Amino acid sequence: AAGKYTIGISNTVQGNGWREEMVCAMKAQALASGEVAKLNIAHRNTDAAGQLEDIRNLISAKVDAIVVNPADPAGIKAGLEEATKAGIVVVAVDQAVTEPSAYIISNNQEQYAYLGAKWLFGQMGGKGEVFYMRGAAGASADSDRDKGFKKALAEFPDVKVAQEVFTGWQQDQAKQQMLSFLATGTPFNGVWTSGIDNVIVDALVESQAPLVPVVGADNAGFVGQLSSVKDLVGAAVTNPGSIGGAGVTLALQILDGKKPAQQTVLVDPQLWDNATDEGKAKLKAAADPSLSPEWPVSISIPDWTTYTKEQIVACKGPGE
Amino acid sequence: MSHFLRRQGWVTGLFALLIVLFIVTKLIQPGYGSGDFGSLARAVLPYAFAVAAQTVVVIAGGIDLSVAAMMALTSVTAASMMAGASEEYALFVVPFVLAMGFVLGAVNGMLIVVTRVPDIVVTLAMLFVLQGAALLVLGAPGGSAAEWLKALISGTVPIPGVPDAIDAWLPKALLVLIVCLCFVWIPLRRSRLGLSIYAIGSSELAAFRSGVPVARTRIVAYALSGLFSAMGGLALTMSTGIGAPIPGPYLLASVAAVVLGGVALGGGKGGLLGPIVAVFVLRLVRTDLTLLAIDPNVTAIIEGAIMVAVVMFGAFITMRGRQ
Amino acid sequence: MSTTAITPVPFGRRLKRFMADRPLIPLIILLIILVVILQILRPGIVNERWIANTIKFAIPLAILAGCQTMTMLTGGIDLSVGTVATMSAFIMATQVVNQDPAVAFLLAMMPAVLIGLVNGIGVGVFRVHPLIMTLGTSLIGTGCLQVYQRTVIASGAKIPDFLAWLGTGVTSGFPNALLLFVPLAALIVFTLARTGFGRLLYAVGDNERATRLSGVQYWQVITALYVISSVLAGITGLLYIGLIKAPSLSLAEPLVLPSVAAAVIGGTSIFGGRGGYTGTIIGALILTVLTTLLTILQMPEGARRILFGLIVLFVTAAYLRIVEER
Amino acid sequence: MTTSPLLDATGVAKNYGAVAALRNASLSVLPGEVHALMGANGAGKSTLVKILTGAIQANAGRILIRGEARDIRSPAAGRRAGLLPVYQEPSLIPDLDVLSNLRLTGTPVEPFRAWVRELGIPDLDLRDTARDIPLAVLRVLDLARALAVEPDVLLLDEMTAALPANLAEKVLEVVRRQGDSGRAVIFISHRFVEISALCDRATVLRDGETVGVVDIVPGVEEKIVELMLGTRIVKTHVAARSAAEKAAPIAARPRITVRNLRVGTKLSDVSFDLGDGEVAGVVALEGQGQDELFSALAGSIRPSGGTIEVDGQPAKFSHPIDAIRAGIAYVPGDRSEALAMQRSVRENIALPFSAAFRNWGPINMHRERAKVASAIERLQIDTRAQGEVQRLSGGNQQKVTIARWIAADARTILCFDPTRGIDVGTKQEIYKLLRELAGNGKSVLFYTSELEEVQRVCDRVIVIFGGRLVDIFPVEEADEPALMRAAYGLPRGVKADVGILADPTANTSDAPEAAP
Ligand SMILES: Nc1ncnc2c1ncn2[C@@H]1O[C@H](COP(=O)(O)OP(=O)(O)OP(=O)(O)O)[C@@H](O)[C@H]1O
Ligand SMILES: Nc1ncnc2c1ncn2[C@@H]1O[C@H](COP(=O)(O)OP(=O)(O)OP(=O)(O)O)[C@@H](O)[C@H]1O
Ligand SMILES: [Mg+2]
Ligand SMILES: [Mg+2]
Repeated sequence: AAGKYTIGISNTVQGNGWREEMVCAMKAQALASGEVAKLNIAHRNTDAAGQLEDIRNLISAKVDAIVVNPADPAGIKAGLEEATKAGIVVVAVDQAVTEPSAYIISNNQEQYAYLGAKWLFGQMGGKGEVFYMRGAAGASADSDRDKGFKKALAEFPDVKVAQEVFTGWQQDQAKQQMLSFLATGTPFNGVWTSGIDNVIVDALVESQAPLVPVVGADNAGFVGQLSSVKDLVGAAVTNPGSIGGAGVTLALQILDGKKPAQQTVLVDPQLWDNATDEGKAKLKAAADPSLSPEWPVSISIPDWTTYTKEQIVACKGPGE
Repeated sequence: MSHFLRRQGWVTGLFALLIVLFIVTKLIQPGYGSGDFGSLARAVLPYAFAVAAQTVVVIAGGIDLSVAAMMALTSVTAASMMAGASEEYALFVVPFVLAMGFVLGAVNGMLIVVTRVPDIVVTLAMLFVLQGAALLVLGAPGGSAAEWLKALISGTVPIPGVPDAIDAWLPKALLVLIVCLCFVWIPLRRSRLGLSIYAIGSSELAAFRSGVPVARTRIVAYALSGLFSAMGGLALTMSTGIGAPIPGPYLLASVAAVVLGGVALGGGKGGLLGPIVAVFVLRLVRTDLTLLAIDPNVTAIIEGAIMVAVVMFGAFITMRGRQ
Repeated sequence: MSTTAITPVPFGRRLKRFMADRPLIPLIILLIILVVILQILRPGIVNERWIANTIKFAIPLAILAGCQTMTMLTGGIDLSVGTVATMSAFIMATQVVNQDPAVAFLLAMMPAVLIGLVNGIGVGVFRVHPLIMTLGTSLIGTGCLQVYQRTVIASGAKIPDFLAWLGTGVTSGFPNALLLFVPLAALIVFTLARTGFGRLLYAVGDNERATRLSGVQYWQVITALYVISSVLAGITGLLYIGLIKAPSLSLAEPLVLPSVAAAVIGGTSIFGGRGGYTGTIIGALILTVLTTLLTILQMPEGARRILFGLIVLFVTAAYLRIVEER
Repeated sequence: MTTSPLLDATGVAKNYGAVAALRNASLSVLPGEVHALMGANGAGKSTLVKILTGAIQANAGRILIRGEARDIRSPAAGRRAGLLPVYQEPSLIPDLDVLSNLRLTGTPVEPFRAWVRELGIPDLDLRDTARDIPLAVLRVLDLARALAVEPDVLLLDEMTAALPANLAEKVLEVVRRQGDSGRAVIFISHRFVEISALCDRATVLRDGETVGVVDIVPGVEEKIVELMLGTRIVKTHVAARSAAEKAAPIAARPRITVRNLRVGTKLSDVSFDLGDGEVAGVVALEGQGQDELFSALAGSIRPSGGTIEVDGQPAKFSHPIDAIRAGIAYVPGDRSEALAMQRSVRENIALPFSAAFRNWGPINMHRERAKVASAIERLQIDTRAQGEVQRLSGGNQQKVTIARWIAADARTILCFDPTRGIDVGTKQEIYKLLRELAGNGKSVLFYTSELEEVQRVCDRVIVIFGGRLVDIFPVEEADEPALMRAAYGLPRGVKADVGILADPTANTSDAPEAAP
C-alpha cells in the first residue's frame, strides 16, 4: 500500500455483530483512505486491564495512532496517557474516555436511549407499562443508556416499568426473557430494547401476542422487520458500528495536522420509525437484507467514511 | 530422582521458551526495551495472581471456578471503598479486601467440605454468587484507587548504586508480584501446612493416615486461593484505577496456565514458579502477535493451538518416561 | 441382616431409602416445588404456552447436558460443545444462502466431527485432561469461526424454514422440537442402558483398569464418545438457530456452564461411573424454570445471580444427601 | 504377669452398612510384649488396627491406654497417644519426597536415617519421591518412620508380606528389640514362622470377634489354626482330581508355551508349558516376579524378552484384548482391579462382551440374561445385592471376577490368588470350579499364596524365586515342606528348616539365607 501510517486498534468485545462491523469499518476506511500502510488490530474479549495490555503492546509496536473502543472510560486512562506521551495520536470511538489528551468520536449512548424511550412513551400515549430490556449488567454503555432511559421516563410520569431485565446483549437470553414475560400475562404497552431487538419481535410474533411498539437499534434484522412484519410499530435508533471508520478518519486527519476544533465529536443518533411516512422512507432506504441481521444497517457515516459497501463487507484492511 | 529432574525440567524448559520468546520479540521489534518489559510485567500482574489462586487449589486436588468472579468482587469492593476517600484510607482498604478474599475463599472450602458437593459445582455456584455480589457493590464500572496504590505498580525501582540502564529493567509491578507471592508462598512451602496441601492433593487417604487434618487443609487451600484472588482484584483496581463488576478472562486463562506450568490437574504435583513463567510466556506470545500485526482472529487459533500442543507434548513426554 | 428386616424401620428412613433407590423422584419433586413457587409468585403464569416455551428452551440445554452426561460418565467433560454448536449453527445459516440445504447441513456438521475427533484423540490417546483438551479445541474453533465469518459477511444469513419450524413451531400445544428431542433422548437413554457402548462408558468411568483387563480399548471408546458428543452439540446448534433465528458468533456459548450444571443436578457424578440421562433432562428443566423464576422476580440483577448460585448449590447438595444416604 | 496393660481394647465393633467388619473384638497388650494379632483373611485385623490408631471410628467399644480411657478420633490423635501404625498399604504421600514425608508427620530425620540403615537399606536418598521407590522399600520406610518417634505401641499390619527375605529378617530383628526395650508391638502376619520366632502372646480374631488369647509356646500353632477357623476347619488332604482325570491323555501340543520370558529386572528366563485340561500351580513368596509373569501372559505389560506361543502360534500381546482374543483371561488378585464397583453384577459379568467394537450395538438382553444367569448359577453367587458389586461380600465379588470368564467361555484362565480374602466354604467351591474347568478341557494357571491349596487343585507346580523358575513339581511331590523349601529357593531334598513345618530341633530364628 502507498500509505505511510501504521494505525493500532484496540477492541475488547469479540463475536458481536456491532463490534465486527466496527472493526470492518476501520479496515475499510484505512484501505479507502490510502494513507495507511498497516493496521495493527488487537481484537479479543477482555476487560479494561486487558485493554491496557493491548494498548501498551501497540505502543511497543510504535504505531502512529491508536483507535480504541474503550472497555471503560476511566479504566484505560493510564495507557492512553502513556500513548500520548509516546507521541501517538489517540482516538476513542463509540464511548468517551476520561483521558484529556485523547480525541473522542462517539455515539451518544445516553441520547440513544433517551431518543428511543421518548418516542416509545409517546407512542404509548404517555401512559402504561413498559418492558425494559437492558444490556449487560455492569457494562458502562449499559449504565449510560440507563441514564437516558430514566431521563425520558421522568418526562412521562404515567409510564411505569413493568419489568426490568438484563439481556446480557445475548439473543437467546433476551428471547427467553421475553417469552417468560409474555407467559406471566402481565399487561404491557411497549418494549424498549438495548439493541437485542429482532428476537424480541420474533418472540412476539411466535407467541401471537399483541404487537406493542418496540424500540431497537438499526440492526439489519430489525430494520427489515419494521417494514415487513404486519402491524408492527417500532423505531430503530441508529447506533452506527461504522463509527470505527470515522475514528480512523479522525486519526488520519490529526496525523496530517488537521486537528478538529474540539476534542470530542458526538455523533448523535437518529430515529427511524415506521409510524410516520418520513421514517418509513428512511427505513426503506436503509434496509439491507443482504447484511447479517446482527449488523447495523448504517454502514457508513456521511462526511466521515469514504469506503464503499463492497469494501466494508469485504472487511479487508491495507495489505490483506 | 528422575521424577524430580523431570519436574524441574518442565520449568527449565518453560524458562528457555520464555528467553527464546524474548529474543524473538527483540528481533521483531528491535526497539523493545525496558519500558516495554514494564508493560509486560503490568499485564502479567492480574493473570499471575489468578494463576497463583488456581495453583494452590489444584495442588490440593481441587479446582476453583470462582477465581475471576472473586477478583471482580474484590476489585469493585476496593474501588468503591476508595472512591472519594482519602489516600490514607487505602491503607485500611487493602488489608480489608485481602481479608475478605481470604474469608470468602474459606467459605468456598467449607461449603465443599460440609455439603460434599464436588468442588467444581460448589465453585461454579459461588461464581454466580460472587458475580451477583459484585454487581450489588457496583452496578457499573466505577470507583477509584488511591494514587499511591496506582503508583505502586507503575515505573521502576531505583536501586542506589546501580546504573539506571539496569534498574530500568526492574519494574515495580514485577517487584510487587514477587514480593506478594513470595510473602505467602515461600513460608507456605516451607511449612507443614504447605506440605499438607500437597499431601491431600497427592493422596487424600495417605494424607489422612499421616495425620493431616484433611478438611481443614482443604479449607485453608481455598482460603489462600481467595487471598490470591483478592490480590488479583486489587491488581486490577491498581492498574485501571476503577473496579468493574464483570469478571475478566481470568478463569480459563488461570486453568490453562496452571496446566502449562506443569501442575497436574489431579493434584499433588508442581509448584508456583512454573505457572507464573507460563503466564509470562502467554502474555509475551500475545505481545508478539500484536507486534507482528497478525490477524486478530488468527491469534485465538494460535493461542488455543499452543495450549493443546504444549499439553499434548507434556503428556507425550510422560508416556515416554513411563515406558 | 435379618435383624434389620424385623425391627420396624422409621418412616423417615424408609422414605429416604425409597427415594435413594429412585433418584428421579426427589428431582421431580424439586422441579415441581420450583414450578409451584413460580405459580405463587405470578399466579396464572403456568399455562400451556409457558410450558411449551419452557420445553423449547430446555431442549437445547438438555441435549448439550447429554453431551456432558456421557462424557462425565467416563470422568471427563466437554467444554467445546458451546463452540461446536455455535459453529454448526453459523455455518448452516450462512451456507444455506447459496447451497443446497443438504450440502449446508454436511458442511455444518463437518467441524463438529473434526473437533470431536481431535478431542477424542487428545483425551483417549495422549491422555490430555479433558478440561484442557476441550477448552483448547474450543478456542481454536472460535478462532476458525471468526476467520470464516469474514468470508461470508457479504452473503448474509438465512434460517432454513425447516429449522425455524423445528425450533419455534408448536403443534397443538407441543413444541415441534420434541419431534427431534424425544427420539434423540430415547436413543441416548437406550444407548446408555442397553448397548455395549453405553455399558463401556459407565465401566470406563468406574474403573478404567478393570475395563482394560476385560479387553476394552480405552482410546476407541473415548474417541467415539467425543465424536458423538460433538455431533450432538452440532445438532443442538442447528436446533438452537431455529429457535433464536439470529446467527451470532457466540450463540451457544452461554449454554456451556449450565449444561454442566444440569448434568450434575441430574445426579451424574463428575468423577465418572454414576448417573443417567433422564436425571439430566430434569436437571435442564429445573435450570430453565429457575431462570424464568429469577427473570420474574423483581429484584436487582446482583441479587438474582446470588440466588441462582445458592439454589444450584442447595439443589445439588440436597439431592446428594438424599441419594447417598443408603 | 501382673503389669497393667499398655493398651486395652474391649468390645470393639465396626459396621460398614450391612457388613460387620468387627463385632466384638478385644485386645490387651502389655509393656515389653510383642503381641500377635491373628485371624483368617477378613477376620478384621486391619480394621482393628485402623480403629486403634484413629484412621476409622468404631461403632462401639472402649479403648484404654495405660489405664486411661481415650477416644482416638484421628491418626494425629493416635500418634499423640503413642500408637504408631504401619498399615497394610503404604502410607507415604506418593508425590512428596521422603524428607517432606518426614516433616509432614513431624518425624525426626536423624533417628529415621539410623533406623533405615539398621533395617538394611544403606543408600537411601531422602530426596527421592515416594512414588519412585519400590514397594518393599516403602514398607521399610513406613516402619522406620514409625520407629523414629519411639512409639509406646507399634502396630504392624502384615509388615513382612511384601518384603524379600533379607529385609524381612532385619525387620524381625528390630521388632524383637522393640519388645526387649519395654515398648509393645502388635504384629500381624500370616506366617507362623514369624509369629513363633517373635511373639509372646497372640490374640486370635474370627469373624470380627476375639476368640482367644494364647501364649506362644512350641506346638501352639494347631490351636491357633483351630481358633482362627473355628468349626469350619477342613483339613482333609483329598486330592480333588479323580482317577479318570488323571488317566486323561495329555494333549500332544501344549496350549501355551513360554520360553525364556523376561520382564525388566523382575523376571528372567522363565520357560514352561501349560496344557489343555491342566491346572498348573505357581508358588512363590511375595514379589518374586509372579505378578509380572501373569501380567505378561495377560497382555497388560509387554515382556522385554522371550516368546509366548499359543496353540503353537507365536503370540505378541500389546493389550489385554490380544490375550483375550487368544482365549487367555486374567483374574487379578485384587478385586478392585477387576470390577466396576458401582455397576451391577450383570454388567460386570457381561463386560468382556461389550469390549469388542462389533458388540457396541444393542445388547441382546435375553441372551445376556441367560449367559449371566448360568454363570451365576455355576458359581453360586449370592445375588441379593446385585445392583452394585461393591455391596456384595468380598468372596462373592471374587466370584464375579471369575464368572465373567466362565460366561465368556475363555479357554485359559490365569488366576492370581483367587482365594485371597474369601472364606473357607467359598474356597472349596473355587477349587471345585477350577478342577471342573480343567475337566472340560480348559487350562488354568493358578498362583496361590496358600501352599495348602496346591495339592487340592493343581496337577503340576511351578516354583518361582527371585524372578527365576527354580523348579517344577508333579503334584504328588508337592507337599507343603517341599514347596516351602522350594519357594525359599532351596533345592529339592534339603532338610526342612523353615516355617511351621520346621524341624522342632532346629533353631527357628535362624531363617535360611536366600539362595538365588
Ligand atoms: N470400607 C469397607 N467397606 C465395607 N466392608 C469393609 C470395608 N473395609 C473392610 N471391610 C470388611 O471388613 C472385614 C474385615 O476386613 P479387614 O481388612 O479388617 O480384614 P483382615 O483381617 O485385615 O484381612 P486380611 O488378612 O485379608 O488383611 C472384611 O469382610 C472386609 O470385607
Ligand atoms: N451381552 C452379552 N451378554 C452375554 N453373552 C453374550 C452377550 N453377547 C453375546 N454373548 C454370547 O457370547 C458369545 C460370543 O458372542 P458374540 O456376539 O461376540 O459372537 P457371535 O455373534 O455369536 O459370533 P461372531 O464372532 O461370528 O460375531 C455367544 O455365545 C453369545 O451368545
Ligand atoms: Mg492378607
Ligand atoms: Mg488386613
